[in-house]
Amino acid sequence: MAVRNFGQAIADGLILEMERDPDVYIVGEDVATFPAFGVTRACYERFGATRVRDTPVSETAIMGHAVGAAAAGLRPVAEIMFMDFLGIILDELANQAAKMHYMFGGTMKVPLVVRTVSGAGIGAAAQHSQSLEAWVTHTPGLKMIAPSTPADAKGLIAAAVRDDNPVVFMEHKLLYATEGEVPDGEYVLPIGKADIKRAGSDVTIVSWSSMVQKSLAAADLLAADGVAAEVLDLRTLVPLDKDAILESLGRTHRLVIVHEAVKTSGFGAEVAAIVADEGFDLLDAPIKRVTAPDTPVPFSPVLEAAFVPDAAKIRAAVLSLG
Amino acid sequence: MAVRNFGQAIADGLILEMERDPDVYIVGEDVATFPAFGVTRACYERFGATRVRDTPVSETAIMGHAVGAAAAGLRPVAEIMFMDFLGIILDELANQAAKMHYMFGGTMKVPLVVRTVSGAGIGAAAQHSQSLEAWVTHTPGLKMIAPSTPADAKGLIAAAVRDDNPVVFMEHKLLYATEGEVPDGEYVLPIGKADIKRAGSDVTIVSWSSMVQKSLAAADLLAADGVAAEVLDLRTLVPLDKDAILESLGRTHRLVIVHEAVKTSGFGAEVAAIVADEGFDLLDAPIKRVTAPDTPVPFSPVLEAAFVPDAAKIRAAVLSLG
Amino acid sequence: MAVERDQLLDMYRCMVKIREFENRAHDLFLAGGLPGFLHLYSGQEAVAAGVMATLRPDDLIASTHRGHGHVIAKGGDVRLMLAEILGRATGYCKGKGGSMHIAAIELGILGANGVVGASIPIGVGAALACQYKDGDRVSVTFFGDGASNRGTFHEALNLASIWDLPAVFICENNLYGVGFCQRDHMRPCDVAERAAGYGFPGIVVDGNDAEAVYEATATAVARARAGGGPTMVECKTWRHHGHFVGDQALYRDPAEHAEWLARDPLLLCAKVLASRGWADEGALLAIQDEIRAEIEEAVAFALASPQPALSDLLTDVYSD
Amino acid sequence: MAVERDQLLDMYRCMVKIREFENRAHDLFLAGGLPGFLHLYSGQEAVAAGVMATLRPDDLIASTHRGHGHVIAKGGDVRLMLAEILGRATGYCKGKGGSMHIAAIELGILGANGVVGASIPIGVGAALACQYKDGDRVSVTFFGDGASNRGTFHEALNLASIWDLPAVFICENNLYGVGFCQRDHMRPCDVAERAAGYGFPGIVVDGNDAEAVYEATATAVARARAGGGPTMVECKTWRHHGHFVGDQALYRDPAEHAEWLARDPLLLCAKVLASRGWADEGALLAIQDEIRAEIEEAVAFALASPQPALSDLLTDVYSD
Ligand SMILES: Cc1ncc(C[n+]2csc(CCOP(=O)(O)OP(=O)(O)O)c2C)c(N)n1
Ligand SMILES: Cc1ncc(C[n+]2csc(CCOP(=O)(O)OP(=O)(O)O)c2C)c(N)n1
Ligand SMILES: [Mg+2]
Ligand SMILES: [Mg+2]
Repeated sequence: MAVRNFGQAIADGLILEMERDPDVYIVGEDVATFPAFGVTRACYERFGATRVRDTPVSETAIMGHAVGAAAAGLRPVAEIMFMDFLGIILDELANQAAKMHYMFGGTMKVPLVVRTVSGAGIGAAAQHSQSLEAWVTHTPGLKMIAPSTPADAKGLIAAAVRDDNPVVFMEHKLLYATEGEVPDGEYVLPIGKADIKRAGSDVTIVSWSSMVQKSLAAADLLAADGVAAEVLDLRTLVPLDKDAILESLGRTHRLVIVHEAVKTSGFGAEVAAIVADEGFDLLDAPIKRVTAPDTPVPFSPVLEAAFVPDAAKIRAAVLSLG
Repeated sequence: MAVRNFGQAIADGLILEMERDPDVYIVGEDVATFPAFGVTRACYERFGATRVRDTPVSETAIMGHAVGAAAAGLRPVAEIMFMDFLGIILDELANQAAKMHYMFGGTMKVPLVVRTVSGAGIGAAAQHSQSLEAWVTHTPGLKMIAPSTPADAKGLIAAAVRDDNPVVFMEHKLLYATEGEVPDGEYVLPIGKADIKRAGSDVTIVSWSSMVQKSLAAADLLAADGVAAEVLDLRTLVPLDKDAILESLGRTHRLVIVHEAVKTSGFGAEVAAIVADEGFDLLDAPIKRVTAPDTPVPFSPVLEAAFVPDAAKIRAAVLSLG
Repeated sequence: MAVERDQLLDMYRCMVKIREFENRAHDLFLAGGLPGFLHLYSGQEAVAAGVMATLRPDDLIASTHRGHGHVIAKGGDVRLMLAEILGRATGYCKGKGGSMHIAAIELGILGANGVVGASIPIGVGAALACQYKDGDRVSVTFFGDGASNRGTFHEALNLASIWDLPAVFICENNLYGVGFCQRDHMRPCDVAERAAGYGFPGIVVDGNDAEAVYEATATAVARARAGGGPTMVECKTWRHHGHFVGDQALYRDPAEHAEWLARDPLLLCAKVLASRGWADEGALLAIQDEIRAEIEEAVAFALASPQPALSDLLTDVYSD
Repeated sequence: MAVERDQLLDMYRCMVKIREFENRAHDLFLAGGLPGFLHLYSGQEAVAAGVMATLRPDDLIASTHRGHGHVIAKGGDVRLMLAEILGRATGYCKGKGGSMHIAAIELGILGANGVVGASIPIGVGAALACQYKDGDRVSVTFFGDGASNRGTFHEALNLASIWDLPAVFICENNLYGVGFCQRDHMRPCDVAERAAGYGFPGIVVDGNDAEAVYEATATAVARARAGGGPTMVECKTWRHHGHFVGDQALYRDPAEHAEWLARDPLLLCAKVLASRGWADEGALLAIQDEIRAEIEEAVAFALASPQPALSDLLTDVYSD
């Protein structure tokens, strides 16, 4: 075990996979010479320009060529610099990559990873700060991963690269500098397994990505209130570890869902809807969602801070359950 | 009142709006000379090529130029031939049109309508049959309309054209041929008001677009089972008529949500999540969703028929509530 | 790269096969047997036949909504194709794809495509795979005049250019995108003029002349195999039918239509074969008979094939 | 269209204003006062000044992430701009937009834009509005060399062409898109070569020479006003700083950087003014002093401005 930050852990995982499989290559804007958040710099230094490929400002071609390359036997790891640009690539991702296996009757595989940077917090404003995982989760054929710790990031990026399906891998920009113990060498986590980041018996807080950290902070506050909160980190949204949610709820009977995406049609709605059906009898209280409001991300730091859910809001939601 | 089909009713509404306001124009692929579902033919015959404008196969430019035209004082009604192509225009729609009013501090208006054709049922397969309203509802700044009858279509297309915001107007391809009484002359419905299409006291069935017809058929079956189902047609998803849902539920205490979109992260999840929070105490049973499965739309007519929710499935879901 | 007797005869045979296939599909559609949209390739056969004659089995192609001709010319089995467009379990995609989504990776066919212009970056990605995996395979991308106005065209051609990919771009300019005439939907006279914007050659050929298509494409393919980068070959052609079955194509000038029908690629090819003494009328009729029998057999196979099982609805969403 | 004394002096004044504004913004950022990304326009001033000098107040512009220069040259109030990039309630967008999203519809500014290439179809739509509403207004769209590889560029330029829109496309080719050199991210030497693919003229000018920019743009604007359709003007230029504040631009050749610094557009313009006897050193210094004072006043205004109220978070999502 070594202490690595989130970005390093992803780079470590990518390098191991690139060593293992020569068909894995990295592609995107400035991934080689000037990577926006630095992640792929080490990959470029190690593997050079054939396997870490800079592209023009052409997101559609980044995604579209990756589909063709994957269908023809390579394993692209494409970087879309900001998740906000998903709208530029969604046809290639959702109409091509996601559907080819099904449309072609299971005869073709499209093993590719889209790494992309989400989230508010640095004053990057409305077009560089979004969390758009729900567009992805509404697309059968895609997998959706959103880790919250360096160790999970390393283990899940490896799993994403090995997966034979198109996988979207969301990296919150505020997580890059966070540090943690990360297993050395090859480390692969299963896709589709949630993780209890803190055990508790009074309420289940379900979240993912950077909101896990906020939920843990809220759990600290709640402990002082005498409430034992369980923090369940979904890690993968598709496939979803429904059993883990229902199981936790079977112990706590109260559910709060936390995400940074805007509220309406966020993935929290799906979690709530599943529980309101399959876990209805387990519930002792309404299901609460703590999310960003239904607005674009504001530039002003004051407004941006109010936009992003924080520990105080999560605590208040839990306490509102009585 | 005259009997009009769904497509004619939309054309009627558009023609009235174009007469009222010379800044309204229609734009899209083949809208003038060979409209895919015929809707804009009458508009072209009436107003000619300046106001009904054919474009190349360039969805990004259709949407993107509409944003600029709207910001500069026109009122475009853009047609995106199939809703499946939303992924091509989502950056222009969600990052530009939807956000400009907010990002620019309320100083700019972007009054435009995107008309687009949704739904399975004609063997058009995975890339020409989707219902993608949930991508839209997850984007603050957009309104989302999905009518189910000719009269609602006429009244809501007029409202959409008059609205000062970007509005997505979804037309299910199987609805075009359906007929109904439509008020003559100017007819404008408020955006954001649901409509009880059939009253009932035992269960609330919430749906929109073509699934309203299936829900009504299910209500007929259920009547024979001795169950009085209320069918609530949302008509507008954003803004959502939450009060109408909660009010109906206050009478029925049971909720089934029906949509043709795939289940995971469909708009039904949002309705369920709202009710599981704000209507929790009204519920006597789990919330059921009747939706397409989480698969691409299959081509085979046999499989396609199994993909789309039908009255039998809706009935079964209602009866499962006990 | 001159064409030899056997090559031209093979191209002719291929064109007949496409034509007969499309005629039969047309019949089936009109008889109500086919669901969905059917975009017939009839009239453009010389493009598929001429291009594919330059390729090896291990080369890759990316196709369009008007893809039957490409699939047949690349070696597609007409039985599995007909079964697919009839939605049967025995089809290339188990009936899940249909006419717009036939693929056969084992033949190097990366799929027809319902999204206009979507084939182009896919073909470019396949070209990267060819380059990356060494060897000298090439990737050929088909698209229409209409598709050349999509952003995908621009981004993908630029990428292919700066990466020197072994990519050949075949623009089938049938002069219309649905009802929109090419001289109105873009200002340049030829789509091939756009290649200059990416810094590689663009050439224009008579797309109804299989030999001309072959020769231009062979040069482009040789260049790509040798590491010389992409080429665009624009084939001027004409679809005999409407945009899809059901469209009367009233937006086209009947006189222009008649002129193009007189230049039917099968007729032109037959004339060349005869004038060179490479095949007499009897030989050509024999080919036609033979192919008709093959297609009839395929129709019978497809019609006798089972529908997919309901459980197939939920399979093949993910690969594991 | 030769430039007269007052015009060139106005352009010079405009360039100084942009430069001083950017210098001050740079300071504020380094001092930790500015949130977000800051893309400085310094070095490209001759483009904004030269282009905008050809426009009327009622003409429209669509701008980019590197938009401060455009906004200032189109008449933007530096007080409201600085307040905006400081996120204050008094800013052009009430602090909700920031540096990448300054807009001022009353000045014909349709907005800076955080999405590279997104300005292009927006500018084309604005051009349609100009044509549709009669009159002879034009719409000018700014974009970088990098943006010319986006699909939006292709689709929008084609649309502008076939509709004969009064659109002028200004490509600010500063030779880099972030760290990717233009000669590597596309094969043609000039972005302007791509205009031929849409059937309208593309011309290349020295983007550091305000007079040259003015003259080329004036011709393009006159053509557009007269109904002659679009033109692309490519301005070769150089950004003095990194891609954004914080980027050291180590990917650029220091010698090339030095050459371009020696061709600073403000210096070049000052030389011309002096050589023609249009302004002596004292006059130019006076301009600089005057503008520095204006910028300082604007900084003071912005810094003294209140933060948005928390309730502003939820307003302006919809217009009613
Ligand atoms: C992105 C997209 N836009 C629109 C359509 C509807 N459509 C199907 S074919 C077609 C015209 C294509 O023209 P072209 O590329 O010339 O091919 P052709 O049909 O002439 O073979 C259109 C607009 C589509 N399938 N995909
Ligand atoms: C669609 C999109 N892709 C990527 C980015 C990240 N990005 C911001 S500026 C830039 C480079 C743009 O280059 P160019 O158009 O030449 O403008 P310049 O920065 O040189 O002024 C990139 C890639 C973005 N903002 N938008
Ligand atoms: Mg065509
Ligand atoms: Mg640049």
